[in-house]
Amino acid sequence: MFVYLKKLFAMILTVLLVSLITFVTFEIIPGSPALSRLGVDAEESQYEALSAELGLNDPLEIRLSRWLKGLFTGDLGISMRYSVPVSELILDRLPVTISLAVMALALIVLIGIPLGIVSAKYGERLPGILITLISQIGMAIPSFWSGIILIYIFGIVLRWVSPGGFVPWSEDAYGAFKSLILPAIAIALPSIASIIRYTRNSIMDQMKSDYVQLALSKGLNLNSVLLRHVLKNALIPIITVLGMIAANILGGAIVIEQVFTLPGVGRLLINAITTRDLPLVQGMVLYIAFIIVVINFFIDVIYTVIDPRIRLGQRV
Amino acid sequence: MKRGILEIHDLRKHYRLRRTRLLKKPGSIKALNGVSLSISKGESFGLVGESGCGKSTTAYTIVGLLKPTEGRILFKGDDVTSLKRNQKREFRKKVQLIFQDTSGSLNPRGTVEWILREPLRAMGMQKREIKELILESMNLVGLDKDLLGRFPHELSGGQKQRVGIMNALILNPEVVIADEPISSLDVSIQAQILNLMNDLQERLSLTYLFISHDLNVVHYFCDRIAVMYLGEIVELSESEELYRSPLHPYTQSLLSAIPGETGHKLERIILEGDAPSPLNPPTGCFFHPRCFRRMAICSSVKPQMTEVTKDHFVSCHLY
Amino acid sequence: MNCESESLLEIKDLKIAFKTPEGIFHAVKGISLEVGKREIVGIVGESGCGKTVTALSIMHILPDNSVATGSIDFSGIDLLSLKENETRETRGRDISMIFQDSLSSLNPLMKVGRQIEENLMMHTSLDSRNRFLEVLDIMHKVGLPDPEQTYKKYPHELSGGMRQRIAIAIAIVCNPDLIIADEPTTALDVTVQAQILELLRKINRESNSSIIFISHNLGVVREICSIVYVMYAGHIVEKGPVNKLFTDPAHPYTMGLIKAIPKRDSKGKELFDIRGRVPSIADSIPGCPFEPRCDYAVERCKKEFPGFKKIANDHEARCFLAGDI
Amino acid sequence: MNKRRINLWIGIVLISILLLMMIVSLFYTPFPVTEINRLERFEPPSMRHLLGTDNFGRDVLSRIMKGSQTAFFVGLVAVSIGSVFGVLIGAISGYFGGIVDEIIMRIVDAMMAFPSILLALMFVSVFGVGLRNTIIAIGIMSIPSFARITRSGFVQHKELDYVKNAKIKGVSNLRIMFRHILPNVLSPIVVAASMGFANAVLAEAALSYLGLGIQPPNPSWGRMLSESQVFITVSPWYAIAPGVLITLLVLGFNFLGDGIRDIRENR
Repeated sequence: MFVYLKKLFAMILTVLLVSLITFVTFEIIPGSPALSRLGVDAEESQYEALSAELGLNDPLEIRLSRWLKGLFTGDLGISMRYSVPVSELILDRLPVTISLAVMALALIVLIGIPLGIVSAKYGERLPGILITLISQIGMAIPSFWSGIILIYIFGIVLRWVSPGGFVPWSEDAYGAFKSLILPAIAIALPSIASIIRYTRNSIMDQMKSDYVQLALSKGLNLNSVLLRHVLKNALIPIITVLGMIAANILGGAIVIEQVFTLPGVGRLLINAITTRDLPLVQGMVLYIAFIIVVINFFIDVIYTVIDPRIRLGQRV
Repeated sequence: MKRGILEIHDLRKHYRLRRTRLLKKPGSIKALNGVSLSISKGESFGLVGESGCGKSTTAYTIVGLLKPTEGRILFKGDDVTSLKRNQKREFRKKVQLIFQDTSGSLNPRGTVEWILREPLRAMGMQKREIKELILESMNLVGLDKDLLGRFPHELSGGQKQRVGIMNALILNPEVVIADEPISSLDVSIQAQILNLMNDLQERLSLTYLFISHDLNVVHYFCDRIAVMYLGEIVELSESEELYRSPLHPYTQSLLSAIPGETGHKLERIILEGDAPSPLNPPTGCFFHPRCFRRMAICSSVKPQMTEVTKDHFVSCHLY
Repeated sequence: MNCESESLLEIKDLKIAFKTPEGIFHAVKGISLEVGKREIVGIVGESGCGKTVTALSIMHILPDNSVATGSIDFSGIDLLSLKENETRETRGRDISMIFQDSLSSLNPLMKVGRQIEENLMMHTSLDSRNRFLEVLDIMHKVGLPDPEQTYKKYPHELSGGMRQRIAIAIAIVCNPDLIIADEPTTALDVTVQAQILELLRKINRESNSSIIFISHNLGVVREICSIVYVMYAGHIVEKGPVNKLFTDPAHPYTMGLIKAIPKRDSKGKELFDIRGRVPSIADSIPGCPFEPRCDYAVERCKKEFPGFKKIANDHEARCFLAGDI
Repeated sequence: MNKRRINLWIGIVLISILLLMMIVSLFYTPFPVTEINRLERFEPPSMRHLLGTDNFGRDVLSRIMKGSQTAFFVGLVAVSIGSVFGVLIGAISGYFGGIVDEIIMRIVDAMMAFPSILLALMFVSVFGVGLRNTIIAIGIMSIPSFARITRSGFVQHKELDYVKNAKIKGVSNLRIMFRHILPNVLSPIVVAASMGFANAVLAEAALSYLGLGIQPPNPSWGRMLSESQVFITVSPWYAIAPGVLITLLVLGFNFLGDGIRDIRENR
């Protein structure tokens, strides 16, 4: 139990660290948020008033402690552009991004891992090499380009879906699915490709180990050796890769929401950056960091549960 | 004990483990539990024991790769654990180590010549001198100078160990610690290396601390032998004497377990179980759970080292 | 020992080659050997001489890039001519294998009891309850303390000796006719090695299984085997009863191996050593493979590799001078 | 040709072709890159314009060629930044261990867990857009992976006997780190550099696509894609060339990385 507490502590530490880094970087930006909100034509007195209201004139340590306090109470400040609390804006956009991420993850796991197993089974023979080659290409295609191509083919030429926009799940579940499936595919493609390669390499590595020989010498055939012995051993390193995949998916979502004009967190972020709505950027960076840290914490926990060799407390 | 060229006194090495429970004190691995020995100039001193008994830890601690938790290491009477920087360098030259794993101790990306040059350069030698010295020592260990440009993976096992030996000897040390120098070699090559080491000892008047798990080899090679069990020395004697009349039950079982020997009169003793973990060693005598002659006292009182016959020490309640 | 014992396994002119991008390598170059019922036969040789590959070929689990020719006759069936799936029934039931490194040869993520049970699942129709009992029984037999507790352990939680006992339990649980033990004690300490050797002797005595015992250590082989084959560079160079081989070796290589081991009386003398190095699989030697290292070699040895020369009824060696040195 | 070298050769061939195009573009492009020609807007590929023209009637081939300069430049500089700092940090962290290692690795882990594009976006949102900041952002975001690979090599190798051997011979720590260990752990770093180049090209394209990378009038493949998307109904072929080029360059460096790994592992 102590181990999990320690990991939890490390997780909180990471979030705090990220928070501090974002706070400090936004501290050193030239130009005041008050100024960017009012525009350069504003009166000196207006500027002073707003600065005071936003607490910009307070000393650094007070602003820092206020920031940290806000962090624990979930109060991330107010967006300059929308004049709405940041957390409200984010929560509003979150369902789109989360649906997108979950669909992409499902595609990655359901397509990537089985294909990886098949490709490992055929090893150096034609199907194996073919899958490897395709996955190599899949990793090289930028997701926003495949997004554009998908829009062109399915939206413009075939007219199966109407590109852009999002219908909430509660209104029209099928419509929501239709509006999300193409972007999910675009996000998933590179990750599918990389998980195929990881699975294949991991399995082929395991196939070289001695326990495979022992299993064969018991009279098991290759398929049951693969399923009963190799697969579980091979999946352990892949679990750690899932953390990376999670980051890839969120990164992919930021770009792809732009391509498909989906009203998600990614689009909000890009808008916030281009309009220099810094409290919003700050808040979203933290939010994404938090999500990813939590995912990694769970991956860590799964890891220790699955592998009996990892004695609690040991870092792998 | 008389003054030796290398002495160690009550050497201890404990490793602290990571804390795994909030309220429980983290345990520690007791790799060495007070090892004392004295090696005289010119002798071959053997250290025997099974895996994990602390033989290698002893070697690494002497050459300074590990810091002892407690204890003193004396080289010619000077404590080397508290040496200053430049004195340490002098000491380094004088006490060298031959590694067990022939391929692991040679840098895979260095040619034989580069590998041999590194220690000399670290000692601040000139290029010319270095070249001469290398050629000279290649000759000494019976290697062709054509091999200088080769990489370790292009050498055979025996050649690699010769390079390893030369690498240790090139600084002209007085004491050479050999950590299982032949156990990773093929049988037909082992004899070559043993002969070479014997030959070099005579020519360069070396003192050896020879570490091995093989009692036969140690008996053949060494003048005196110390037997280790779980971080302690349990018996210490002149080599012939130990072989003829082993006192400690552990030594007796070790001797009897040597496969294929028909010469000795000992009945085969099969011990129970494995060596216990140094994480939580047994109480009393560490050997008692496996001992075939254990008595009531053994589980509670730790035996002391006693001299049973002249120069034959044993730590056992039987004597 | 029964000298007239029937033969259980007969290998004739076995050759094994590996295809690699660097070319074709011949690991085993035409060996013949015989294992009688209830016999313990030793194969001795240094690293790379082809002993392990021979074992794998009997098990029919050689890597994909290898080709084995010749014949391996096991109770009247030629194993080499069978397809992979046809040998599966034999594997684990009639012939089983013990590997050198028990830490890497056991599946790290499976409870050791399950790994023993798996062999029963493959080859018997026992239900799970009976399988469990059988596993406990066999664990008890190989000297594992507290079988019910040990059943639930993972390999990394056991000591080297215990793991090797598990490996032995896996090998004997289906009561095979032949057990191939590939360096089963090399990774173990001397005192534990003695325990394992004792256990193997007991198994041989009680369950009538024949054992092929592969080792580089002559002493160990002397402990346990009755007939010994000495391998060098992919060939068998000498074959004979263990005691004759030790007291009166006929091949210069065997002689050298025996003389090179320090013994009780060798103290203070220079050890005999075999000069040169062990040939690698890539070397090709036209004549006798041992000729470059042999003290007795004559001109003829450079060109010609002699066949077996009989020294006694059951003792032969591949050397022109066998019996005369 | 050796079967094991096939990846390497595919990589070398792809990169060479693109490199050649880049070098040619330094001296010659079919049309001036910024020449606007209202009469020739959205032309499909023809003998005059091999890859057609864009919304300003500019020659797509010429712009693609010029864009390759950006891609190579960004990749090279970003990978240099990432590898130099990453290797240095990883070497210190792995070799000395202890509390320094703990702190460095905490930060590296935190950075690794982030979508790298987010890090880059954060950077440009703070320091502004443009070529220089794009390169620095991409360089910084690739530091953690170099640091981690280097560290794991050092952690593994510092326990090996050859390092112990060097220590007891009195070789200095600095020399052990960079002359003894580094050459032995270099191959995964070289592989990572090749893959890092590919990632840098992808990241630059993504940033420029979002309008937060390379700014006009500098041509960038990512930017061309975002322009083409606007006019995709009018001129779908415009979207093909920049995408294919990005893919080929990334593919080339991925193959190169795999090829290097194949050779080093089978030694």
